[in-house]
Amino acid sequence: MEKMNMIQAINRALHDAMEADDTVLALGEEVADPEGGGIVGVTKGLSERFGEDRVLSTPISEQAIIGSAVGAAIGGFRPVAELMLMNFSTVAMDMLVNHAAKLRFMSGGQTNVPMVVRTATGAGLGTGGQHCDFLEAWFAHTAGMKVVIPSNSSDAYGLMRSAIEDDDPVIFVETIPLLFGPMETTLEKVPLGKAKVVREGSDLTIVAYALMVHHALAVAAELEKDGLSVEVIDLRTIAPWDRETVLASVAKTGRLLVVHEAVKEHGVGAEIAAVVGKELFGKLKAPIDRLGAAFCAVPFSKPLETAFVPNPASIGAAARALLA
Amino acid sequence: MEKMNMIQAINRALHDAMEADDTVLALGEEVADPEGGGIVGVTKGLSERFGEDRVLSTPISEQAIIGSAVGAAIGGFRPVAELMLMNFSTVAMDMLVNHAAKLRFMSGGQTNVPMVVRTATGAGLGTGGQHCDFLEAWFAHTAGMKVVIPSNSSDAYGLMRSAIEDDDPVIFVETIPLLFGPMETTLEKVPLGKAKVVREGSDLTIVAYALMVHHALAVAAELEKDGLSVEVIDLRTIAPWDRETVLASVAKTGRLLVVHEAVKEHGVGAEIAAVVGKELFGKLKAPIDRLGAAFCAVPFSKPLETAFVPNPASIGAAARALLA
Amino acid sequence: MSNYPKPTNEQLLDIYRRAITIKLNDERIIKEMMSGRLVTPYYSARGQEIIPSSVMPNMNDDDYLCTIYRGTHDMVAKGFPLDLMWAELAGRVTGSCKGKGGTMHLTHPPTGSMVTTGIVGSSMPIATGLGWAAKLKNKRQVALACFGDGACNIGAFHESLNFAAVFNLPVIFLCQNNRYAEHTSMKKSSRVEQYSKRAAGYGMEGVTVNGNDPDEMYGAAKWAINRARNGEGPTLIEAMTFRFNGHLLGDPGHYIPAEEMAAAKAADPVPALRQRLIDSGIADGAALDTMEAGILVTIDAAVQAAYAADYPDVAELKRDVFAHEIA
Amino acid sequence: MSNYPKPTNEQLLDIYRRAITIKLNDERIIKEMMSGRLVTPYYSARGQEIIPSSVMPNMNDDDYLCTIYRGTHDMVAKGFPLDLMWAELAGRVTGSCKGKGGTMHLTHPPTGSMVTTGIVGSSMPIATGLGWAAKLKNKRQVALACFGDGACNIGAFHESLNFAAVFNLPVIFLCQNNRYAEHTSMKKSSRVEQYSKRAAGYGMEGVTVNGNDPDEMYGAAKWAINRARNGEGPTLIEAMTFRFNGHLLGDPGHYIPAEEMAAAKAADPVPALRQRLIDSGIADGAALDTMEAGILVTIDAAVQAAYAADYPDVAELKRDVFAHEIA
Ligand SMILES: Cc1ncc(C[n+]2csc(CCOP(=O)(O)OP(=O)(O)O)c2C)c(N)n1
Ligand SMILES: Cc1ncc(C[n+]2csc(CCOP(=O)(O)OP(=O)(O)O)c2C)c(N)n1
Ligand SMILES: [Mg+2]
Ligand SMILES: [Mg+2]
Repeated sequence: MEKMNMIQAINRALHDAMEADDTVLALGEEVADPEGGGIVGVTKGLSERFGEDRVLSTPISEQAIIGSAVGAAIGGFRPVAELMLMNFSTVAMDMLVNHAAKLRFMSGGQTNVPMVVRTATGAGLGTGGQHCDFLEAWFAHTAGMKVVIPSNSSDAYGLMRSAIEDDDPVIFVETIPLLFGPMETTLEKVPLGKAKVVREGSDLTIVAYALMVHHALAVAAELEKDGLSVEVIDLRTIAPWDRETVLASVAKTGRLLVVHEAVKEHGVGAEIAAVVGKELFGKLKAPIDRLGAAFCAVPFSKPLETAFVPNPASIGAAARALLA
Repeated sequence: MEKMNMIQAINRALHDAMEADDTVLALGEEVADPEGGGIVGVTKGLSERFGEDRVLSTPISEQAIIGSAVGAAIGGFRPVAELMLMNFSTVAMDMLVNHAAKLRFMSGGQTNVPMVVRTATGAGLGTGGQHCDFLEAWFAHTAGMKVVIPSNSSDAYGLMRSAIEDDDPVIFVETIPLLFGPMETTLEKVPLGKAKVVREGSDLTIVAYALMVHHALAVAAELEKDGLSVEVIDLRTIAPWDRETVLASVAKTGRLLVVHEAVKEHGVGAEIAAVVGKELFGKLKAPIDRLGAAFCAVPFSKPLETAFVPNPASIGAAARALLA
Repeated sequence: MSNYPKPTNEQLLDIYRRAITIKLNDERIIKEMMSGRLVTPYYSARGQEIIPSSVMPNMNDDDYLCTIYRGTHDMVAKGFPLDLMWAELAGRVTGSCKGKGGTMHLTHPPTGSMVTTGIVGSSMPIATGLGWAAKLKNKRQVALACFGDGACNIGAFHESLNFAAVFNLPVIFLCQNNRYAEHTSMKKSSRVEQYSKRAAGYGMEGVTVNGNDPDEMYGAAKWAINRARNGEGPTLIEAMTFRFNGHLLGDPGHYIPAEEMAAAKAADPVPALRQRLIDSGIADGAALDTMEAGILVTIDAAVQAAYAADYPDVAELKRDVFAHEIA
Repeated sequence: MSNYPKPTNEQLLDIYRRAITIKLNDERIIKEMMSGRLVTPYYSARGQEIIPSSVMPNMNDDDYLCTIYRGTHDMVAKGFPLDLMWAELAGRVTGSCKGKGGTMHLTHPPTGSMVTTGIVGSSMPIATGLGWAAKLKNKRQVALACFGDGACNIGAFHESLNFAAVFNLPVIFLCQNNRYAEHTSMKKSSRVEQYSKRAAGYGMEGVTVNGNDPDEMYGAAKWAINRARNGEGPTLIEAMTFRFNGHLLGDPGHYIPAEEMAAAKAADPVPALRQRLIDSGIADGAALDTMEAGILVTIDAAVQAAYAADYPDVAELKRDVFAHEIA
């Protein structure tokens, strides 16, 4: 096992995928090496190794970026397009939602769109209201689109490899505050659609993804000191999500807390709560609770930004309340 | 009371609002009279009465349409912008989400964005995968944005008047299959954020909006014959939704079915189910159920399109199952 | 423009064959709709037939087409099988898209109809990507994006043209300028008289031609397509034309001055080409009659077969959402 | 270009005052960041000062400005109070936006800073709407949209320019072309050398000027602003310039050829203007020293006051989401 941060792991996945399959392409603003191989280097080395025909540094034209990926995909390639930040998906929603996600269905299966959209987001860096939204619920609500959000380097590598090989469009979200820390990394493919029980427990299930997995683990360790046993599930694939793993866990623990960084209202946690609440009706020991960002734009000022996102304290409090 | 269809009611609301307040404007593709006053006539007569300075027929440029509305709004006006169909919001998401919804918060309250975005949608006319999605969940997930979807002419008039007077951006959804039928219409303002109990009942609450309200009422009448008493709530404002009314009703009936035309997964029904499930934990007589469109693009072929959306038969079956 | 390559007599006949097929097919669609047997939104391209009929003889099956809701003419000219088209219009499982796409999303990759979109402007970014695919495959393929005059004012136009120019992609951007976007005259949507002027802003070739003139249209298309095949990059062609049946079938066209419509109809390019073929001795009337009768038979067979076919099963809602059927 | 109005000596001095304020303010921001006292993403406009300093003397407080993340120079030149700006940069409740917007969303309507956006291109559609508002109010107000070279390739540029042209709105589209968009050279983003060429495609006036030359910049701005005030419609001005500190503070600028950077810095326009004022006898060095010392005092006071102020209360998360506080 090597020590890698998520940037290196994704970079490695892109290298390995492009090496393994000539039809894998990359495009986006600054992704080629003359422009630095990506703002933080996720695509570094790709254009030097595979050429500037397969790796395009594009103008600032997100509709053309995603549209070109859609076109290349139905033309037989497997493009990996970058939307530098998730908020910029707002200028490419037509291509993502009306086209990438729907062309297979609307063509009756004649065209498939095997593309990956890499995008980054996450609060904590003071970038304010337009640079760090988590918008995965929009795409989970869009039939035909898959969404993946890894919380560690191994999953980042493994999910990226699977996303590229998948015949459907996948949004791959890179959580900025998680990108830089090196960790032991396994370079193996990880299947889409499979959650991972990252800590076993018997009293409460916390379903989380991205940074929130780390917070949940910290809370679980903390609660253990008080004899409270928390199971933590890293959802990893947000759409389609792994109902079996979640339902099995909650059937065991009887309690569920869903935590994500996206705004709580109408977030992914609502769907999970609705499904679990229905499937396990009468078998729960406590109401299902959800935590998410506050219902506002991401604030700039540090104390506000800190309070905006769930943190170990707020997660711990919610967990304890469910266990009381 | 006059008999009006929804087109006439909204048209009347726009006339009355523009008459009452010089700062009310209208813009969008074809909205002025030389172009017909809107594809189905919702904005008919406005440009003739108020001039082509206040009523703009624009080029096909949705970013500029919504951006111009945002600019005019922070410049002191109350624009009513049209996005001809809700799917076309995908080409204006940046202006809607990153700007209209957030400028008040990001400016610390210095700028407000009193604008209305009229848009139409709804399956049933064979327009296929890109012309009739219900996307209200995206906007409900966006802090700062309000969403209104009337089911009848009186509410259409009354909610439009309130939406225009509101100091926040409001998406106003016109359900195409409901536009054409004349009905008794009250010309009074209807407050945003207030649901309406359209039929009282004691055994089951159905929360619905738009066309689904009519289906729910038909089901309620049907079930009454079997001695089953169904309460039907027309949500009317989707964001922010009226928790009090919904919770009070479900507290009484003990059972909840949420029905909308949007795709079920990650739809508005998930949020309602999650909130009610938590607030009324232990007090429900049956699991909360949700109905929504199938998880796919809107299909073209008539039998598929019919099966795609909830209908009285599927709603009736779900209701009976909850009451069994 | 005078030095464009001209179509040969045989090619002119081929252009007519395509154009009359489009026209007869369109008339049959309208007839079926009027009778109530066919129910669909329909955007007739009656009046615009010469454009794709003159362009497509320069394209092969493996050249890509992305077109729009008003696109049956483009697809018929490109060789889209009429039986698959009719079954799709009728929402039958035998349709090219199993009835799931319908009129606005007709697709048939074997003849290069890759995407039909209902979103104004959106044929362009996807065609750009198909152009990238073509360039990478290095087999002299090209990609054609069709769109209307109204689409020239939406962001996707701008991004796509610039993108294709920057990467020197083999894309032909074909604006079918019928002077109206829904009910809005081009005059109210732009201060320029020719959208082809915008090409210069991307360092791209751009021309305006009479789309109803097969010589000009064929020549400009051949020139642009050859440039694309030779790696000389994208071209914007603005083909001037008119639509005779308004925006959506049923549109009374109140916003079109009566003289404008009358003049356009008087210059109906399909009968004009027929007359020219006869006048110049390229074909005689009887031969054309025979050709047309044959086309009508083909169309009729397609219509009958469509109606005779089954509707898709409701289980189709779970198929083609993802590569694997959903549970 | 030679017949643009020229700034008077007094106006030149005013331009310098604005430019040196921007420069000194920028230097202080960087100093505070380096010391760790100020933590924020920061997009320095060092090198671009002459542009807004020459434009804003032609604008009034009630003229509208929409600018971008790289926009403190525009706002300082427009008269944004430094104390409110600093408190906002420091995330304090005394900031113009109560600390909620921050560096990329500085706003101050009393001096016309209506919107600062972090989305490339998005200053333009909103400025277009402010232009519409200005036109309706009929008080000869104008709206200015600032954006970079990279923004000329995004859809919002296209839609906004066409829209403003069609409705003849009093909008000035000011492209501050510093030749790079993040790490991408303009040469790789476009096949045209001047984005102003695109104006012709909208039937709009468009010019490229040396943005670092106060005569040219002042003249072009005055011309365009006067046209807008007189109901003669929008203008695209492309002002050529350079940014000395890379994209985001900390960007090493590896993608910029060393000679290009050296040449730009050698031509630093702010000291050049200072020298010119002295050489031409418009001001003497001592007077300028005094002016600069005064500016430094003002900046320092703003910095100190910012740091002394409170952070906003967490309850602010529930305020300004809607007009009414949420429960
Ligand atoms: C983004 C978007 N906005 C609006 C529409 C509604 N709409 C459908 S066709 C049309 C007019 C398009 O005109 P043009 O591009 O000239 O093509 P034509 O229909 O004349 O062939 C409009 C506005 C749409 N489909 N997509
Ligand atoms: C829609 C969108 N895409 C990408 C970005 C990321 N981004 C921020 S600044 C920038 C470069 C903009 O360059 P330019 O317009 O030349 O302005 P400059 O920064 O040089 O002043 C990019 C790509 C963004 N903010 N918005
Ligand atoms: Mg047209
Ligand atoms: Mg730049």
